[in-house]
Amino acid sequence: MVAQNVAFWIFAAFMAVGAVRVVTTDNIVHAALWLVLVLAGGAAQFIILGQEFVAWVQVIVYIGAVIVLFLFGIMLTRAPMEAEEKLNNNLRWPGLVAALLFSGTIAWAFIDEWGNDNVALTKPVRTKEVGELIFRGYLVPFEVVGVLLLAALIGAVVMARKD
Amino acid sequence: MKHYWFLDNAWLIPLIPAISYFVILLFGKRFGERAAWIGLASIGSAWVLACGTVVQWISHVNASEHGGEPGGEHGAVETIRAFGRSIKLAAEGASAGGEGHASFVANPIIHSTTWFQNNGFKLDVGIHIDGLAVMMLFVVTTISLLVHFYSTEYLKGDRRFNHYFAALSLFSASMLFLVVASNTLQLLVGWELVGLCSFMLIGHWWEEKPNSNAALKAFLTTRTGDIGLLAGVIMTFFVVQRYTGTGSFDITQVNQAAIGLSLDGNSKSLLFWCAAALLLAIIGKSGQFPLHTWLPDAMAGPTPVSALIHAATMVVAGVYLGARVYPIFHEGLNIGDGGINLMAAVGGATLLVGAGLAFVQNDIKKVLAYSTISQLGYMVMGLGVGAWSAAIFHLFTHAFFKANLFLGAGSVSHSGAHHSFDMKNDMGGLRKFMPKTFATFMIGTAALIGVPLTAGFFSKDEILATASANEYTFFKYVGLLGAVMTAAYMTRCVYLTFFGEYRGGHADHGDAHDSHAAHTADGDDHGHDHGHAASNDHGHDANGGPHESNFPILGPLYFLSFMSIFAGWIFAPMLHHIFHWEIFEKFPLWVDPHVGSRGFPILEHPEFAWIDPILATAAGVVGVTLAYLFYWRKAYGQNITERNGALGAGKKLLVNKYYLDVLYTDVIVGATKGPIAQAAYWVNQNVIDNVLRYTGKGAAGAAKFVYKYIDQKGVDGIYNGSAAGTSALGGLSSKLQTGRLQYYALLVLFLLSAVAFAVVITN
Amino acid sequence: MATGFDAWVLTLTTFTPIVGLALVLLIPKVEEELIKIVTLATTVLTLGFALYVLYYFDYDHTAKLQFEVKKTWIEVINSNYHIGVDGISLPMLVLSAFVTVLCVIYSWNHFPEPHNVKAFLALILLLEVGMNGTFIAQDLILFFIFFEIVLLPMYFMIGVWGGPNREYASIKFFLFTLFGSALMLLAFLAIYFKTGINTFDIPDLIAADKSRITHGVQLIIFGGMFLGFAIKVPMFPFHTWLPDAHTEAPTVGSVLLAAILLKLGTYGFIRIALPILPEAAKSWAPWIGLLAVIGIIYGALGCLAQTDMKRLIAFSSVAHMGYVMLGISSLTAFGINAAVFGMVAHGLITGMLFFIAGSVQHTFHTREMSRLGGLLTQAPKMGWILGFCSMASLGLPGLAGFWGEFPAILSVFQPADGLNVAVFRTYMVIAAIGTVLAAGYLLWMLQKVAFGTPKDEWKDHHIHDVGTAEWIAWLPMLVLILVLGVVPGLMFKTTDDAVKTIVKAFPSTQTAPVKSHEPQAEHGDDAGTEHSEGDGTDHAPAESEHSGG
Amino acid sequence: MMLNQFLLLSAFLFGTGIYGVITRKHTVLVLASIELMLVAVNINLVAFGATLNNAVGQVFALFVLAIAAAEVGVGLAIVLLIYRNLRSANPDDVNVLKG
Repeated sequence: MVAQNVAFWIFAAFMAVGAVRVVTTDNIVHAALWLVLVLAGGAAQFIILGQEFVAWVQVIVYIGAVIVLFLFGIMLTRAPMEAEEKLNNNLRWPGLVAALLFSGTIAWAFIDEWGNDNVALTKPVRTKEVGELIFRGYLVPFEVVGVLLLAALIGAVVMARKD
Repeated sequence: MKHYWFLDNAWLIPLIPAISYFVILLFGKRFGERAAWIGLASIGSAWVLACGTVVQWISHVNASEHGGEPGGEHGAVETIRAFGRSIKLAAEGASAGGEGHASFVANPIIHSTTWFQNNGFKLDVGIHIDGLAVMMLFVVTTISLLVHFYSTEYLKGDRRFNHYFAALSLFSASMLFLVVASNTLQLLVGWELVGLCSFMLIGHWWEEKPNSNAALKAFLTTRTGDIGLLAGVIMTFFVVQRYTGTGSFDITQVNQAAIGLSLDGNSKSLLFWCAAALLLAIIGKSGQFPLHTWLPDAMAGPTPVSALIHAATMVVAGVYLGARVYPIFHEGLNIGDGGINLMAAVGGATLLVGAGLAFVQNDIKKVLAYSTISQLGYMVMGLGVGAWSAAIFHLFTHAFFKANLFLGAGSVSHSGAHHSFDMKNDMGGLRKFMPKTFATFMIGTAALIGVPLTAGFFSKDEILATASANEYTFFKYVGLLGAVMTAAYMTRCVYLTFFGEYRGGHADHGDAHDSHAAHTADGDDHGHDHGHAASNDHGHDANGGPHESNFPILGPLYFLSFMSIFAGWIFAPMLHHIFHWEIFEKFPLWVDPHVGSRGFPILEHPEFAWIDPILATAAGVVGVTLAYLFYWRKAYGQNITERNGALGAGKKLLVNKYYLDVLYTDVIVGATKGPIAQAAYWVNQNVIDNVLRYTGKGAAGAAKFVYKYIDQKGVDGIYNGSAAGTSALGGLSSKLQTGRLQYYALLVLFLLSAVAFAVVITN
Repeated sequence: MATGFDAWVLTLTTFTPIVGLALVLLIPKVEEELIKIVTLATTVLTLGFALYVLYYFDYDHTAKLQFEVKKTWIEVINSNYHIGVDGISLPMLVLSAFVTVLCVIYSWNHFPEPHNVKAFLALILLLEVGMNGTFIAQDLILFFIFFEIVLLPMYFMIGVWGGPNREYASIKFFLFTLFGSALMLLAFLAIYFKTGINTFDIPDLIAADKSRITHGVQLIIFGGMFLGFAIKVPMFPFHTWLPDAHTEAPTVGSVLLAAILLKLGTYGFIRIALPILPEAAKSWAPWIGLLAVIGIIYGALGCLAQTDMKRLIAFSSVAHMGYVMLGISSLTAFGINAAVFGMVAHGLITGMLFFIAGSVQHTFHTREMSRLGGLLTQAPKMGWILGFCSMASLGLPGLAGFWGEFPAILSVFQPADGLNVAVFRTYMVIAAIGTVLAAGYLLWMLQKVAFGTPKDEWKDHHIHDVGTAEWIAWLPMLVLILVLGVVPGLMFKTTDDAVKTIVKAFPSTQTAPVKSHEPQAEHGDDAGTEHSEGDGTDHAPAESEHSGG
Repeated sequence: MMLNQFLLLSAFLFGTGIYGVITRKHTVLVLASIELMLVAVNINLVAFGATLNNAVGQVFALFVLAIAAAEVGVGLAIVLLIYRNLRSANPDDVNVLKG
């Protein structure tokens, strides 16, 4: 378990730094790339938790697709590729207060409620189990999500179309 | 018990005009002027039914009296002797009265059906028919019938002829509903509805601002009194609840509970407050001082309406209420104790204030309006001094002679004065042009000032006699003083209207016709077409100079004149003293409640004494004489005797009789007519009215202030301010509504955090 | 539990508009007639279901939940799809379905700018889902969701179709209500966790033993609910969103806002706050009463200062809802019956007044009363209807408004045991004074708008009187105002038993005779509370026999 | 491993996301910040799933992923639309709601 702990803290540190950079850097492309780091860190944490399927989905969907979309978005909006001006507005301090208040509250709640719980993982969760669960227990939500994706797809096309 | 069809089915009486209201309202346009006949037919049928109830009630009373449903709960009566003299005991009444009217029970006819049920409490709607209700049914339907008939001529060609008759029907229905009410809440419903009709009819010609102002003033002033009614009716419910355990508005139960609680002796404060609240309602509705100011203004309505609503029926609703739940007042205000009490004081003050004001009016309808106020003061004072039967009797006679006077004034204005009511400028000498109207008006005046043997004489007399018998000596003199003043101002009024030179010829017809000036609404078809033709008609009439009115106007006047004299003879102790005919004593027998000792205070009728009629007559004579002397001497010098021989002779007689009083004439009458009345009027116009006006203005001002500074700046400011505070905290100068998405997100997240924080804390 | 069609009818009443909404969205925007017809058909169908409920409702057992359905919904938090109607929700449900139909009819040719028929009607349908749902929900989460669904369509209705100041008004409306609902949700969660039975089911929560919760916590939880509902009502210091929202909203929006949305707040009090936390309600009652009477006087003063007709009517809502809240604060069956009646009556009457204000604006393009006048000459029918509604609104007996007002005032003469009688009687007097002020501002408005002669600027205009669509939309409301005024028993009969079960927790002298037949009165906590402080003469021997238990 | 360490990490990420949503001046970056928050949620779900020793957490995380993808798609489309209409991707310029 020690190894896993060590790995966790390393990845966590990467993620924390990455996340902070995402919201503070003045270079918009860098921000997208820092986001990749955070997402990849997330995938790594999933692996540490033994949930491999979601980890790979994270890699494929997020890093593979979403980030590409982001980059497209950046380019299509002709965002400056280098830092020219501050990318943060004058709500920094209230934003910080809100963020701290919220995360502080939930952090306190977490410590208060699950302060002594351990992750009782005995063995990694296999993809087969996930598949069975989805197609047995959560079939309807799964279908609904499918429809949602389709709707989003069509919606995005309709909206972004130039006419 | 025998069944009496008319009494059992008295609910039909309000129902018929109600149906007529809807018929006229919905199909009025189709009928045109014939709508009036629907109203007339409905009120006619109601009148027939009312007469039926009168006949059957009398036979019911007779049957009870002779058929020996014997004397109430005498057994219980003896035991309550110890509780002091605020209750006149039935045993005493039965033995001392000797007349027998307290010694038998004539149960009221009560039928009711459940209206609705709320929390186990059942509210009934129904009829409570007793002598009082029957009397009122007769009065209301009679006057209403006459006024309907009169209006067909008087309002001919009016721009809203149908609406007028619809409103009259609704008024009759509501008033009759009020009269037959079997519980106080039902009474309240009728009470408010008559107020609505009064509003509609005062504001009948609402195109002119003064009319709608008057309508508003009337509604709002009576509504102020209705605060008391709301509170009082609610308290009647709890009076019953305290007595029996379950609350009820039922009038019989309320009366019993009031008497019962008073005997138990521990709920005086509730009874007092209930009586005080209801008294406020009476003050508002019946034009009592200090809320009387609306009544003169209400004369803005058509004259038949003034006669029906603001003289004969609606304004006496307050008196009726007082009579209906009399035990509340009797016990709450300790009326049986003599001396002074709130109700008598209010009545007495009104009596004098109203009479004083009548001196300085130049508008004939306003004289009559103040006179009405004064007479209503008599009635309330009568109730306040324990003269229940006399007050109700005065209500009865007053309805006839005051309606007579109002309709007479209407006739004068309609046919003699180009629709003006200004005595000083548009009238004078009219007795030559319209002798019939003059005769009826004189009879009404005679009844009002209490000329012996007229109706007003007997009723007023009875109040004064009972007042002194019940140890309310002070109020007896107040009443006498009122009689003097009444005689004086009516003399002045008659003089200005019917004697002297005709002063109307100069009036510009265009102005004088404004009340009938058909408003030509451009291009719409909503029933104004009658207006043109008819107003031409009237133009023709008016151009012919003053002339006598025609039958639809005179007919009611004849009938009312008849009643102004003879209505008083059914309660005339003086005549009874002389002739011993039963008819002269019938009114108390028919109308007094005969329900046993626990249902009503015992009503005592004083033994007849010659001193009372003599005093009252003297008061009238003094009043007439003083006014006569004053107006002659001041205004018209010596030659009046040449112009009118009869009055000249009368003058000589009076002068001779009161030779010694000549000295006082100028001083007292002059002072009363001049400074005192002027001062009273000044107070009325400048203080009381101003209190109302400035209260209104103050409320509006306060409202503006509250709205502008507290609502818009203060309360709203707090919200806007707190937002600004948040903004400042965040280094923001923008306002709450920045339109910035992220700002909203920030707000929502703050809120979310706060919620989450609170959830965590509470767990 | 209901079976067969009965089990479905409430669900249908609530969700039929969703189907209509889907259909409307599928129809191209240009087919306005078709959209209108589909919307109308949907709302009429919904009303049909509501009438089915009305017809087959068992009026002998109005306290019982009928057409009840309870299906598992969110198992994790033990929240169920639990719906049903009793005597209190039935009138509100029917009123809601009814008014929506009339609004659609009225809209037929009264579309406000920017005239997007499709979106407008879609929003009305969505609104109806929320409104109907709120009145049938018997589960706190379900209630909350429906309560919130209402928010959005109204926000857009004001924000898009509103008057010149619409953005400000709509944001204000949204933020106020959202703030209230946040606290309300918090209170719901607290209830969930604190009662210890971990359920959101309203009847279960009412029946639950709340002794685990300390009085202080109860007070706080009630306070949360109070804020949520009071903002919606709106009560005195929270009312400022209302005049703005009403003034800016399109006519139909105002009508729905006045007729139904405000009632969600008072309904919440009666359905949730009072029965679940009776102890706290008792402690709060004097304060609720105080705010209610302040609202009555304050709203009336606000009205007197107005020059804008619609704003005046909006302020009058503050005053009238004050009477409703006053009835509730008495915590007696009498008062709550009056409150439910007042809700329905106010919905009809003020709804009608807003309709008229809308038509006046439609005709004259202004609502400034100083520029209006002589409506009775130019459009006599509309003028008469305005007069009728003013009379109803000022509480003329024989019309519906009276039966909300009078019993409410009556009930505070003798509030539930344990409440300070002297304080409540003071409220009674103030409320009675409020009736005079009400007469004042309404008649003043009537005088300015309807009496007199038309102002010069309108002299030559041809003014349309009440049209067909307006007649169809208004007549049922006018008739109902009259019918409920003449036969108030129709409503009281329905609500009475249901209300009685609610006030069981507050022993009052009025319910005392009923209560003494029930076993729990023997060991109830009402011993010794019968002698209230303040007025020593208030309890005669006759009644303490009953209330002693 | 403590459950808490994952939870605290997610709390931190979520807070960072909040900060980003509020402060970023480019709409795409606002979306990126939302992604941060979603990742935080996913970590939570998966950590709880692992603690309870079943796959439910993972399944929910998958759903969240799918929805996130949809959200990004639609979100970016909106961004493009805004950009096309306003020639700016700064959310501050989208102020038609301004009161």
